[in-house]
Amino acid sequence: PCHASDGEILIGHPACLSGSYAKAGEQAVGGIQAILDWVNNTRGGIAVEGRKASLVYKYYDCESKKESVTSLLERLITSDKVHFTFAPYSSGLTLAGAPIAEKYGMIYMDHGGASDKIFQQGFEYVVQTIGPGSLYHAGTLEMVKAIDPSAKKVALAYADDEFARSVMKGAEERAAELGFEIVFNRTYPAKVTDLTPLLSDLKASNPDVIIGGGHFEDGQLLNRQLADLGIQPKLLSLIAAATLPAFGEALGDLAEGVMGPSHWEYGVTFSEKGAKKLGKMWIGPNQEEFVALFKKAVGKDMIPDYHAAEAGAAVLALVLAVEKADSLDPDDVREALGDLEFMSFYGGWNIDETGKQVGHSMVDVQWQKGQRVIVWPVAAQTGKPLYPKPDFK
Amino acid sequence: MPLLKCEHVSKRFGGMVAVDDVSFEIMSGELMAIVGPNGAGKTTMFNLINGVFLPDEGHIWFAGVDVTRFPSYKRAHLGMGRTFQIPRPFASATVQENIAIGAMFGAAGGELNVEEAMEVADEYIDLIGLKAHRNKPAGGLTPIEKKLVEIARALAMKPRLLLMDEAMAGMNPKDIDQMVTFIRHIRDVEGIAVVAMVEHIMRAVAGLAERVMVMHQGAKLVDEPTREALNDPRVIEVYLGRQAEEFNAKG
Amino acid sequence: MFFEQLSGNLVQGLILGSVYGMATMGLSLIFGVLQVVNVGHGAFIMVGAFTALILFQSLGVPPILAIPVALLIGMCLGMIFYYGAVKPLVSPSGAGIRKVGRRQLGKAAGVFVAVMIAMRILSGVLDLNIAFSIFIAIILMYAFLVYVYGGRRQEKGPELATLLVTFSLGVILEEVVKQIFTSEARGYNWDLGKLDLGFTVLPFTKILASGGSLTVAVLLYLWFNKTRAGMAMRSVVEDSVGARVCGVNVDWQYALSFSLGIGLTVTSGVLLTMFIPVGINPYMGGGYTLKAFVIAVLGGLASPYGAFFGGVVFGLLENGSYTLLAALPGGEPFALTRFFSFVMLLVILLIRPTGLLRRKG
Amino acid sequence: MRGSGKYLPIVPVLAAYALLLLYGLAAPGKWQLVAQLAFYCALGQAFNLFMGMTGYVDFGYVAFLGVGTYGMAVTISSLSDGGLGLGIILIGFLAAAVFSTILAMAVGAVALRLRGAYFAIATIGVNEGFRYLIEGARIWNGADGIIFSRHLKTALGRKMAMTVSTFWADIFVFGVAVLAAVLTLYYLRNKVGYALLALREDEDAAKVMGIDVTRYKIIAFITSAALAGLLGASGWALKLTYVYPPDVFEIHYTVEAIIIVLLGGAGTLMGPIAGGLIYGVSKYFLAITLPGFQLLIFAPIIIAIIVIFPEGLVGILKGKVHGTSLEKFVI
Amino acid sequence: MLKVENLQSGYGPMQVLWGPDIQVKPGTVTSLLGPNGAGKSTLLWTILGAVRPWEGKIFFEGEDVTFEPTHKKADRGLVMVPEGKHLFKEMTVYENLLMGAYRKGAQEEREANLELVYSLFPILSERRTQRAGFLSGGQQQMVTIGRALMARPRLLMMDEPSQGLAPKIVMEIFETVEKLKEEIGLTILLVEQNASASLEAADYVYVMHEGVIMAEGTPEEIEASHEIKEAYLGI
Ligand SMILES: Nc1ncnc2c1ncn2[C@@H]1O[C@H](COP(=O)(O)OP(=O)(O)OP(=O)(O)O)[C@@H](O)[C@H]1O
Ligand SMILES: Nc1ncnc2c1ncn2[C@@H]1O[C@H](COP(=O)(O)OP(=O)(O)OP(=O)(O)O)[C@@H](O)[C@H]1O
Ligand SMILES: [Mg+2]
Ligand SMILES: [Mg+2]
Repeated sequence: PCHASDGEILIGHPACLSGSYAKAGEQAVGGIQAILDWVNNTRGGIAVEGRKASLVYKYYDCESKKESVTSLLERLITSDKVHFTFAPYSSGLTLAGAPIAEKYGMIYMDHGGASDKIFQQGFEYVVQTIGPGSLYHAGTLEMVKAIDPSAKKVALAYADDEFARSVMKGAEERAAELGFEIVFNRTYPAKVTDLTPLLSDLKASNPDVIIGGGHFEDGQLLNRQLADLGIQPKLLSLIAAATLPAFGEALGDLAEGVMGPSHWEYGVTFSEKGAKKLGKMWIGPNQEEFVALFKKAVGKDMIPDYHAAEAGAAVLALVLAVEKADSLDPDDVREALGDLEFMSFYGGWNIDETGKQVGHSMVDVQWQKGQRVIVWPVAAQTGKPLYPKPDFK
Repeated sequence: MPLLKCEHVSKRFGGMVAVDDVSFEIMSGELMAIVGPNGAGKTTMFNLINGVFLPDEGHIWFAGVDVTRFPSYKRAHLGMGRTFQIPRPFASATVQENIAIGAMFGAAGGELNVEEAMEVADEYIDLIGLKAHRNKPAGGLTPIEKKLVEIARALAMKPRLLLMDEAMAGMNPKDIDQMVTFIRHIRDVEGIAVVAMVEHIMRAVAGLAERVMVMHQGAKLVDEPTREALNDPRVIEVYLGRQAEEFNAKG
Repeated sequence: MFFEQLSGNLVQGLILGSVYGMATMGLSLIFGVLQVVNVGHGAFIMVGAFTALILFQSLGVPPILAIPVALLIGMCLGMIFYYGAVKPLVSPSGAGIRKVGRRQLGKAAGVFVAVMIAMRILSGVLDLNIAFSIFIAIILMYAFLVYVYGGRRQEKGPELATLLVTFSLGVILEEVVKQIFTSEARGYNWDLGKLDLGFTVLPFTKILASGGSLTVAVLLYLWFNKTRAGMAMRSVVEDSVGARVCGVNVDWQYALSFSLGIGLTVTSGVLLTMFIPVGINPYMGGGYTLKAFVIAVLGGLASPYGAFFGGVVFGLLENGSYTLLAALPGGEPFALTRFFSFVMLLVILLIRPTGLLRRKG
Repeated sequence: MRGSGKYLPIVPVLAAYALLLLYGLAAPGKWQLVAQLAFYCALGQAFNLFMGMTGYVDFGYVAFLGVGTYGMAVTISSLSDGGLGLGIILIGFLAAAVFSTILAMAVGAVALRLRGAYFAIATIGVNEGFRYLIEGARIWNGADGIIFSRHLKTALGRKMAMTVSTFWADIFVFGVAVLAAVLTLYYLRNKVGYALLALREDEDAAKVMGIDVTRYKIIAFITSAALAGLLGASGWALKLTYVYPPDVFEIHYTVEAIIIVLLGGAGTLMGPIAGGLIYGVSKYFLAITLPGFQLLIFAPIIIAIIVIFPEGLVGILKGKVHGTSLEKFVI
Repeated sequence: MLKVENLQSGYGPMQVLWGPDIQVKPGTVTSLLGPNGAGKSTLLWTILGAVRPWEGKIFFEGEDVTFEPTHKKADRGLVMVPEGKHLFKEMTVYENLLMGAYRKGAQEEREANLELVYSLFPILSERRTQRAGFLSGGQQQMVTIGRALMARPRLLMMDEPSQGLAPKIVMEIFETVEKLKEEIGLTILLVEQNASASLEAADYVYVMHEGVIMAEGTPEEIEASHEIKEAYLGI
């Protein structure tokens, strides 16, 4: 599959539309479709091998299951003859498809597998857009140190899985560097429904800062039960939960002041101008446009979250790489991706030689009066941090 | 040496003593019946002999081995076969397979492979006259046919002691007589089985048993040759009642 | 400190356990009467959770008042599912499909095609997507088969087959709810204040949830043991032939207990959200199904109030053991509490192979 | 049933697998589909060996696949520098079989004393408990799992590692399926099969017939578990080159196994193949034509099939060929 | 009281009843005899509605009840003592008896009936709080009969009530049957293997074989016919 013969470039995706990752999967599909719309209709396609080609998106539902990933991926590659493939959501499923992509020498865009370990396996065609887990809390802790040098005690309470562990390991190292003291460091099983015993234990350590979470459901639960038990930290930061719009809806007042690191957020002000200032290449719709395209794509009044943004940004990376390589040959495109550095609504994009994302930095988001406000880094701020966080009622 | 020997066997359920210090013996080749009023502990005694329950006190010897704590499959290997009060053939297996299972795993077991066991089964099918049903699932048979299959299955185990719990309940007198003849025939001709049975049908008891043990309230009341036992006033009092006259009148 | 935490966790475990127990009673009831293991149990809990959520968020109905609504919804669902899918497999008097030949299947396929065409025409008006029309057409085709050719099959279907049916019913509920509400995790916020015990804090909603569970358990116990209708249902459990000759309408008792079991399960979904009012999503039931299975076995499987008891034991074990396991060096105490409670399950089953409350038969 | 004819039913089984394999080799780009179907068939076949023959449902069955996966993963990730070449895979399979057998013996000793639903649910406890033990005690990296694609490449070279993951692993899955079928038939035709038949029908009566029921249950249980271990080692470990505990101790796979076996017909030899193919093909087809809606369509279809054909498809077939010359091929 | 015309039924594809006609007059004991597998139990189950009639008619007290469901018939006072016990094993003896009075119309006289049952089977009174499953076979049979009496039946159908009972009790059961007939005017349809006892108790006898009625008459007539006794009754 090397030529855009009939002017179409096919992107194949074994998406997760049902099963445990359905939510993230739906977002990713919407994000990809939104950017496709932009590339084909606003940008006018992709210039490759002397002609304009448009993007076509082909996706199946892998049900969030590893067996289906391999067969659907192979079908996309061999029967549908797609030119590029996207990985399903999560590190595990990304890994499940990797051997097939490698076998066929197919570019495999990882937009939802944050594990650093994927890139230690010697895969040649896996390219990451989501940032590695270890960097999530760097900013958060810097923020605390900057605002409140007296806050010392940090508690970590998080889901026992590969992703949350790598995030928390990063946080732990960062905390040590910045002179914090880790007073509590415990995990809970991934699909937990009651955290009370863990939180009673945490309460005893009387922390200033609580960092935790892992997924959306347990993040909600953690917040809720901290409130139930009357634990009042000065800062509460939850990964993969607090940044999503539904978080505030679900928790109402209890979300006030809760923070979370995010790859992207509705409200981040990356712009073409900003990119120019930094001397970076810019591509893609601006944020408002992206949100509008996303809503059109999913046919619902739904705000895109970072799952959508990541997947969309991965499409943009492909567009630039194809044009740069002026070829659809996976090896050429892979090389071009390796050299690529750009900015988009999603922020910076740049990978290292293993394919791992290193050019993207995160923002910290905080719920303030029912709105999500970007409070850190200062450069991206849309509002001042609320610190210490107001007590739970 | 007796084939089966029970010594001071007792079994309690909660506070109630179902079998109370019972001792008795069965000799090889003997036809013996256990009778007694309802709730006297006969079935419980049976289950103790057979290993479905373990006794709280006392000892049981079978074929010279102390089997008191043996699980029932080990007793079967020593040559103990039984039928159930309500027949329990393996419903989805054919008649032939049912009987072959007995041959495969019973006292004869260990030596027979599947093919040989099937052949043995065919012999017993002829014996009980169920040839027409050989390849039918046992679940589809009439109750009486099920009973026959169950007896054949127990016999195919080549038991030295055959235990039958109310095998003739629900049969009409003609069938009972046939069954009595059949079992006597097995004992005499095949020479394998000693039968101990629990029965309430006097026609069967009188026709088959040489000796009768009568139980009452868990304990042994009488253990004598059939005629004497059934004429014992205590037995008439607690068990036979008015039917004793009828029975004695007949023979 | 240690004891303060331990007692805090035990109190929390007790409260949680009572809700767990409530969430298991429906499972036990259905198993006890119909010998059906409801593998889709969690999906019904999910329906209850959504009932509470929707009533509270869009109508402002406090969850405690959602209980009768949930019971009603659950019983209706139970009736529909019983007559539609479960009865053909379990009912001794047989309402299964007598015998499916080519002709019947042909006609059913005709119904399918007709419905598809109708939906195609209607889809412009109703704004249904294609998948949903196929779904409805399949259901109608199936209903056609069951009701038109539903006959007098006497032999019982293999009991295992009901596993597939209940599993699929759960999947259908999950998928339908997903289509309507998306797979977003939701929550609501019903605040009644808290009770501070010193060593732990209990929101009144939790206490209310636990009290509600206890009330339901007691009512169920009384109903089963003291009323004529409850005795009738028990008699069906014991011996359906015997019940029949006593004049009990056995088929109806089956339907009723299935529907009551589902009703209780949906209701428990409401109580669970009072306990944990977040994370409400179409797939939330899976974890509860596993727990309910274990609790049901602890309590003796066929006994609904045994299930309640089992739930309390399980809650105490799960929460109480944390404090002990956290005192051990290394390891992750929370995951180990799960390990510990499952080990306890096995130990209990070794000592009492038929659960805590069930006598050996 | 006498003589040489008694193993005839293996013929259609082997033919079915051979056809499936040939299709995969011949049709371009269908290999992974065929591999997925083979996985479902093998899963059903191995599960059926215990469930179909004893009537006991092991809800925790997936735990054996899980430890098998770990057996392979641990072997490869710790011995990759040993210069063992392809031998490492052999050792991996051995480890998988040993791990799953040991777990089966431990579980069997406890759970096989229980009956009916108590057994089924106790085994769920085993699966969940084992998973949380691995996570909680941080055994084999705990929840971090093992990602060993790199190790496989070190041990076998990049090219070979890729071929193993995308081709040989699937061939091994076929091997497990065939092995399971052969063992099933062998058991069915020998004393084990009759003992299991008896205990499935009436455990107490079986005991009285002289059948050491525990022993025969354990035999079937361990065989079935060891096959599951091998299946995990090939279909999951070698193929996907990573293992996360929540992924391999996921109870959903047990449910899938039950669906496959029942769709095909429990206790039959061909059933798991029929069930696996129907299950796999319908899911694949629906995932492609109606992505996101496939379960909504699939679930009512399952209900319809099971209500209309409660004995499963091969169960129906058995009834149809009864009394014809084909009878001796179908069980 | 009960009239059955040309009744046909069976299980699945297998037909068992091939059109027997029988009649039961009020206040009598009607006995149904026949070899094993003749279809006697099937006839009772079909009358009760637990086995679906294929053809024919069933009239109870003049009304056509052919397709009425079992519980409706029970409400009319059509009560059965089934073969094979079928009592509620986990319930106490007392609860079992209470269940007997479940049908409409039996509730009011519950206490009186209980007295009657306890006087017939004193052992049940002793064991009233015991679980029925732990009783001996014969004691369970007593519970089953007692339970049926608790329903205050208009027509009592007894399927082999003496099975598994000690000879002394068998006699008592037959005495009870006669007593019930005489004292409370109960109508009874009796199926028994114990032909001689059954003939003694009956007012009228049907002999059934392979699903059809081969002979009928008063006990004396049947007693007198050697062919019938030889061929169908085995005495
Ligand atoms: N599992 C049990 N638990 C409690 N009590 C029991 C149990 N089995 C039997 N019993 C009691 O033990 C006594 C003896 O019962 P058993 O069944 O041995 O009597 P039986 O002599 O066989 O009577 P029948 O002739 O009526 O069958 C009875 O009173 C019965 O209630
Ligand atoms: N539930 C059932 N399913 C299928 N066949 C049955 C069922 N019950 C009875 N049969 C069959 O129906 C026929 C008549 O049986 P039925 O029990 O009515 O005879 P019966 O005259 O009562 O015999 P018995 O004296 O042994 O009680 C028999 O061939 C029997 O195998
Ligand atoms: Mg007895
Ligand atoms: Mg009968």
